[in-house]
Amino acid sequence: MSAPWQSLRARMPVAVSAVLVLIPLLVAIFGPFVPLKMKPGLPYESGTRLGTDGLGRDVLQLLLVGGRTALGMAVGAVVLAYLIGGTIGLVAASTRHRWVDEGLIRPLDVLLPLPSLLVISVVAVGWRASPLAITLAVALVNVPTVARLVRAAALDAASGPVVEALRMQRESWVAIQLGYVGRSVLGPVAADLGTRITLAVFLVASVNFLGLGLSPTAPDWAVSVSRNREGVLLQPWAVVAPALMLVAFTLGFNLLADRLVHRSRRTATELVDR
Amino acid sequence: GSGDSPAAAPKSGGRLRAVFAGGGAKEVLDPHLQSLFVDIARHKALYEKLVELGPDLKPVPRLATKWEADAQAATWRFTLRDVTFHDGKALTSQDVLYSLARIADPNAPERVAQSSLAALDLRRCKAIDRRTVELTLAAPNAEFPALLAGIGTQIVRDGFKNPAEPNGTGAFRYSSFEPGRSMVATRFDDYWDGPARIEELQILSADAEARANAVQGGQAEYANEMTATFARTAEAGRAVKIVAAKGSTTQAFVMKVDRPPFDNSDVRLAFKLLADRQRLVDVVLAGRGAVGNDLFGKGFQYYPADLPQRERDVDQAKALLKKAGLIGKEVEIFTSDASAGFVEAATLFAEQVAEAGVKLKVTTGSAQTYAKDLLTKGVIGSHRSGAMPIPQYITDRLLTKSPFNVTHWRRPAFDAAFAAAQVQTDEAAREAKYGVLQKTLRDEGGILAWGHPDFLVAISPKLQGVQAVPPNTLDSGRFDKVWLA
Amino acid sequence: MRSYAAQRAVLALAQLAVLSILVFVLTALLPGDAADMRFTETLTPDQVARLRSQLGLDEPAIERFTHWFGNVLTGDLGTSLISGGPVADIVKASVGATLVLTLATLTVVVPLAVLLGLVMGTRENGRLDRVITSITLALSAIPDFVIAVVLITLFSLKLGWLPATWVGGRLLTNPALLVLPVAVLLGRTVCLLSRQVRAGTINALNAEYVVQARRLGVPRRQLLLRHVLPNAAVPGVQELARTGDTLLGGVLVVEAIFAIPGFATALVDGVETRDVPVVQGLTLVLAAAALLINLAADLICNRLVPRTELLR
Amino acid sequence: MKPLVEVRGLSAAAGTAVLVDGVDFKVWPGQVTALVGASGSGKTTSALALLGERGRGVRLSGEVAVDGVNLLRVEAPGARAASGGGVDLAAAAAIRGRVVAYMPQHPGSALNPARRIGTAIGELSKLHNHGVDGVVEALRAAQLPADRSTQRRFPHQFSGGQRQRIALAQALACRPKVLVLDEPSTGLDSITRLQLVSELRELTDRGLGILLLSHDLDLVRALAQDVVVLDAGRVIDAGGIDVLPAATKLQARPGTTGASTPLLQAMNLSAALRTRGRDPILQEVELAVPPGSCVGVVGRSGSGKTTLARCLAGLHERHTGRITLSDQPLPVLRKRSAEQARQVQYVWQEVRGSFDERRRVDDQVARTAERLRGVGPVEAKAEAVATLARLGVSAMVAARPPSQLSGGELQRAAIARALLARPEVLICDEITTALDEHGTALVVELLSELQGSGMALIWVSHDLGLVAAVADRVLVLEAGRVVEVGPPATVMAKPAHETTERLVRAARLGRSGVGLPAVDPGSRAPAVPEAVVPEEEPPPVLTSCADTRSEPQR
Ligand SMILES: Nc1ncnc2c1ncn2[C@@H]1O[C@H](COP(=O)(O)OP(=O)(O)OP(=O)(O)O)[C@@H](O)[C@H]1O
Ligand SMILES: Nc1ncnc2c1ncn2[C@@H]1O[C@H](COP(=O)(O)OP(=O)(O)OP(=O)(O)O)[C@@H](O)[C@H]1O
Ligand SMILES: [Mg+2]
Ligand SMILES: [Mg+2]
Ligand code: NI
Repeated sequence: MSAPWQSLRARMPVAVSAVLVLIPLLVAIFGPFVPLKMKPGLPYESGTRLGTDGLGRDVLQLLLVGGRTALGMAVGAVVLAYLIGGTIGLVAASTRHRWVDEGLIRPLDVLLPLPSLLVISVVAVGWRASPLAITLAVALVNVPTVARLVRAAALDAASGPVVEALRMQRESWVAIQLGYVGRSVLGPVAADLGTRITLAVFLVASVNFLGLGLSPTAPDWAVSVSRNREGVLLQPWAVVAPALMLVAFTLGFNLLADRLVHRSRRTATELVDR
Repeated sequence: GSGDSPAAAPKSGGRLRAVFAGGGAKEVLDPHLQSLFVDIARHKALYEKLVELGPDLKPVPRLATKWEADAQAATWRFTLRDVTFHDGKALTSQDVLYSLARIADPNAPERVAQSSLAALDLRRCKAIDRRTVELTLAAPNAEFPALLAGIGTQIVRDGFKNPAEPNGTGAFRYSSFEPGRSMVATRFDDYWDGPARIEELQILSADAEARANAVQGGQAEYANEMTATFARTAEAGRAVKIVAAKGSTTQAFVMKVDRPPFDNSDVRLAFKLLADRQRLVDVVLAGRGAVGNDLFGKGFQYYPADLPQRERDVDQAKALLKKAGLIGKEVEIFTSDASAGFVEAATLFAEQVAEAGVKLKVTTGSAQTYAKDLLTKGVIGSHRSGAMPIPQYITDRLLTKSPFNVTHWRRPAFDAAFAAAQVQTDEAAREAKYGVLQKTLRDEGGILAWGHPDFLVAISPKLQGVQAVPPNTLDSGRFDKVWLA
Repeated sequence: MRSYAAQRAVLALAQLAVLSILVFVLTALLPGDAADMRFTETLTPDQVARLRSQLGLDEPAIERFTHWFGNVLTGDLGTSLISGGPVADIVKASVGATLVLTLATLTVVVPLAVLLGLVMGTRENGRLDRVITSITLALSAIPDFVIAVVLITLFSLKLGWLPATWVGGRLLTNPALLVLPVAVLLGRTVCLLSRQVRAGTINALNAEYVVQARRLGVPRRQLLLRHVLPNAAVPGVQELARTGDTLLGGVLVVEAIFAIPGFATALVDGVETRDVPVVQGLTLVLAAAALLINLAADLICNRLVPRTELLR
Repeated sequence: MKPLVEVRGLSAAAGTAVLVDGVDFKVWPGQVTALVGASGSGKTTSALALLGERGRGVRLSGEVAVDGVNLLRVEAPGARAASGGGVDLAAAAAIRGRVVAYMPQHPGSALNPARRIGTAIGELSKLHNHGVDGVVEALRAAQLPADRSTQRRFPHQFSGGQRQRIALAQALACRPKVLVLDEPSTGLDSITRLQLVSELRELTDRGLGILLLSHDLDLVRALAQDVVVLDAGRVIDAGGIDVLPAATKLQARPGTTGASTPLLQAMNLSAALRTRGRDPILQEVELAVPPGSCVGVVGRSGSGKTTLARCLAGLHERHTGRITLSDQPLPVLRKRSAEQARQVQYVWQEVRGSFDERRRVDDQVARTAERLRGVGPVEAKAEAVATLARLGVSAMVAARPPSQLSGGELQRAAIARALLARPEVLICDEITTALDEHGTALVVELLSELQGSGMALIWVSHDLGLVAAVADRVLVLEAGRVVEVGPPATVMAKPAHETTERLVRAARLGRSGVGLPAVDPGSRAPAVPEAVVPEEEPPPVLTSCADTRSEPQR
């Protein structure tokens, strides 16, 4: 086999996963700017393009508009969870004061057995149809786990001689945290991120599915899937198209995270006899 | 509707599983507490009322064989049917008086019929003999029999205390109950209207999707309250049949007539003119319903069918809005997903209003507190109403003292005219007076009733004898006349 | 060891106490109360107001909480504001179905995940690994409700092999009821778990002690079962403990679709109807279960690999 | 007698690079064959070939006959590469454990943490001996107690030295004919090393053939009958122990008793693992370091040497007592001023762990000058490169990330990193363990030069010879307490404390005339009459790290 072909084959999985992630992502970001107006029709018509949904709206147009909330809420929640939980974890791991560590981690331990379902349903019931509230709730339920994960990973790094050496060189706290500890945490974080984003996407989708989340007319992908599933036999695209978007995103993201984690770890499987 | 195969002779026996929308822990066995369709169906199987409502919401005799009022419609005499309770005791006047007293018990505020039967002066009610009872009203009311047909007015045995041991006169005997899941009842062989054909009745709770799956998968023979989309899908296959009661409930937008901009009747009219009712029906109700004419109860007794159908007129609406200075302004519409189609209708209506240059912003509130919130919050909101007699609707929602006056329609003249109609014992004269009142409402009121969705029930093709009637009427959710082929 | 268990127990009790305050505050934040929930077309504002005072909902929140808390300490979970029945009964009635569902899922998931994880781990980046990874990932990337709709359409409505809902069914007489719900719950859990087992396997395979065992001539099967698996299981067990919560989210969807009268449904119903004692009771039980599971996971991990640190 | 292992023309190649080139050696029953050579000369690669094992992408060729079976496939030149990298997998699988047992360089991590040692050893024993349980025998042979309670313990419940012996027991439980030991003495103190030697002697007496890979020439002298010297993958010499270079003699310094004012002083220093003094590991240590002097710290493994060093460096915070620098109290590192941080620098024992895997080594070294002395990045880099060059690490090597440096290079980079602070006090913790003779010489040379200009040194090492040669005073630690202090010559010649005496005696391993003690190492009675040392002359003590002729390949 020729070398270019081999390298192409080696890059295939990365390329495929990247494409899988990018399509929904680009649609989510730029979709709303695509000028595409169609006169509303009747429910579940299977005319041109992707037909209409249960409200007679153009499925293609909904698809373009619906990514923002679907991905935005999940990704936003995970980013937020990492911003809050990650900082707590880093601080708890790097502090030299036991009480700071305890003071940060113990309250989260209390939150840990709090069923995320309860938090989400309370928020969803109390602040119905507010994307912000749902994002915050999903972020909130993820904070304790993220904080513990980051803390454990950072503790490994922060208690090691490298940090001692950096302190011996009098590097600033921020430089140590960002330059070394943070980077050491990236490996476990990348591994975690894949599943966490998937779970967040589904948590948001489930909330919407159960009618606890966004307004039923929102063009959100998950809402579309859940709202139109009744009419899936009448006009499958209204369900299939947004579902494909969600699946492509989570699948691609996981595959990508997988590759990243794989890269960052040296393997020694060659020792295993096949 | 169904039951249209008279050739097939009714068969006896078998088990019928009927699925209704569930209410979880809210479901009750006490017949005086009901508020959900599933409770109503269960109680209907076990208990009966003095009076029931016919398909046009007109009172029909049930446990009372007949009734007559005095000239003022203040004192009513009901003759009871000769029936027995499940425990073998015969129905007496005392049972009726006990039941009414139980409903009115001030220590049990959750007894639902309490407010509708508030006019009853219990101290002056009495048993004339074993089978005649005289009921006296503090406020005379010619529609009193219809009130006795309302929700939560079942007749229980004298001394009935424990709702967990039901004892009624209904076609089925209680055997077990799990709130949120099921009630099982068996045929009552001594039922006065002829014993039921089915042997065992299970009334189950499940949400829409599970109901659809159950009836399609052959795990239930009857599924209540189905969606239009389901009906459309199901009709394509052969697994289930759809029984549709035409236009039995009402979907509306309600405008508060005492709050700007809807304190201006021009604006109210303009909004009524802006609604593309056909499109709302086509999209929100998936075509399964009739367009509304800004009045409650299309097809019910006293409905003024002669009033012209309001048509969309954007130009006239624009002119009215311009006069009111509302063009280019934003109005907030308060809705919630408390009921299917609310948000959808509001969203669609917002698009229609936008054509006249007014922005209607859709705000979604909490589903559980929506009914209460709508009374006080916002200027225009989503509203639906189940089937009930038109006078009762007016009493509940359109009088100064009405507990559910969502449009804030408070006009002494209207109240007085309605009161006058209520004491009118002559039905034709009453109908005429109601007609005038309803015309006023249609032209000036705050109710923009855009559609009357069909009430859809899915049944297994084996199930025969199911009537296409609105909910809250005698034949809806009634299982003693159906049979499994 | 004993002091460790005692420490954990005290911590758990404190957690439960704080948690119930938290739950109370959370539910108190919600608009409306249980009496408001009765406000439909049937009860008038006047009736609702009388109901409220009868339920004691017009008392100050602190008073209601201390009253409730005092009762819990004596083992009484109180009565439901909606049905009037004892909360303990509601908990009991709803726990069963969910427990059966979860246990059934786990009995399938755990062996399957271990098997898949081992297969993937031993063939890291081989074709089989990639195939299984892609399939499990793809499965886990499909939302529960989509899988449910597909399975029901296919196996119940089209083929008629399996019951589509629990409506009217009894688990005791019809165990087939479990098949579809478990199948729906399976996907994501298997994916999450098998990936942990895979990672654990890869780590263990690369560990010096496994390399050394192989050098000393331990055959492959024995190597995997006795040397790799216990170590590889550790992240799996920890993930399993964490999965509980995720699983519950899936259970809710499954309960809704299959009309299973379970725990998750009762919880969400409780929140929707502001039935605070029921929500409190359910959460308490759930949190206690979560704490127990975590403790068990820690102990199991410690048993599998003794040097795993107990606290932290 | 037939050799157990016969290696002929063994070559290993990774791509175009040749790692091992035509190596021949034999292992005889009851004898020890030693492979010696600089780091990276191909010792491990050659030894692993006895198991049919090879690194990723490495191809083996030649002949490796183990017990008469050739493990390598003979391939026609130009034939398509087979999957086994030249190894006959079936043949290799058949000899692993049963014929050849390998003990890797860090045996501690070769024990499965999840398994009781009895079970683990039992498994191997049954596997290779048709179900016979030889656990007790194997444990005894490795000089471990063999009772049930010991067998039921997990690896983490043993000390490092015991773990090493458990690994040995595992290998022995297979009852192999050949035992391969890769660097068995790294990091052992002299007493433990001596115990190891006697254990191995006993095994060869029972007919076992041993292949010993080591840079520890004293160990090789003490054990081996055949020596094969490798350099850059080639055999450059072979024969008896006489092919080894003559032992270098380092002279112990008479030391100073100078009463000059101490620069760094520790008074009544105690340290503990947990808060409030629980689990003490260091007790009431007194230490004074005058400017320009060197204090050596020695002691058995686990005696608290590193802990003492870390207390002084301000890294071990759970300590009590007073530490002063120029009569000013010296707080823990966190609270030190920039100037104080600069003045006291520390070189880690675990060098590899103290470098950030993701940054270039020279950058990391240069940061010291930037942060502590405010030097600009460019000059700092130049300074770093110059210092590294003085220590024998080329700029090209230093430009790589730490994982691509050999242990010795990294150790020198760590020294450079500390020196760039121009410290007043440098604390060195085992800084020559990975260095060969040449490298050690470079380090010693630079440090003594700096000492001349006033820098004080604290030198922690298990290498008594080296410490004696560089230190002005020697401190002997035992179980966290100072048991002896004095000038090196006195401490080496007339050890006052029993521990010192045993350390000194054991360090003379492999010197001609020094026999092996036929003793239970735990017994307190000194059992080696030859160890009596002339009173007058300070005894020449060998460094345990002395090696070969070429630089490491990197
Ligand atoms: N998989 C590999 N690919 C390429 N080069 C390798 C590989 N494994 C080892 N080498 C190189 O082969 C040479 C010999 O390595 P080996 O481990 O045998 O040395 P050694 O003599 O045991 O050294 P040490 O004393 O440091 O243990 C080194 O230069 C090393 O960098
Ligand atoms: N984190 C720790 N946990 C448990 N024990 C520890 C820890 N750190 C040090 N010790 C113990 O403290 C004692 C002193 O350790 P220290 O590292 O100072 O020894 P050392 O003299 O430097 O030994 P070596 O020559 O092996 O480096 C040892 O017994 C060691 O087991
Ligand atoms: Mg080596
Ligand atoms: Mg040390
Ligand atoms: Ni050495």
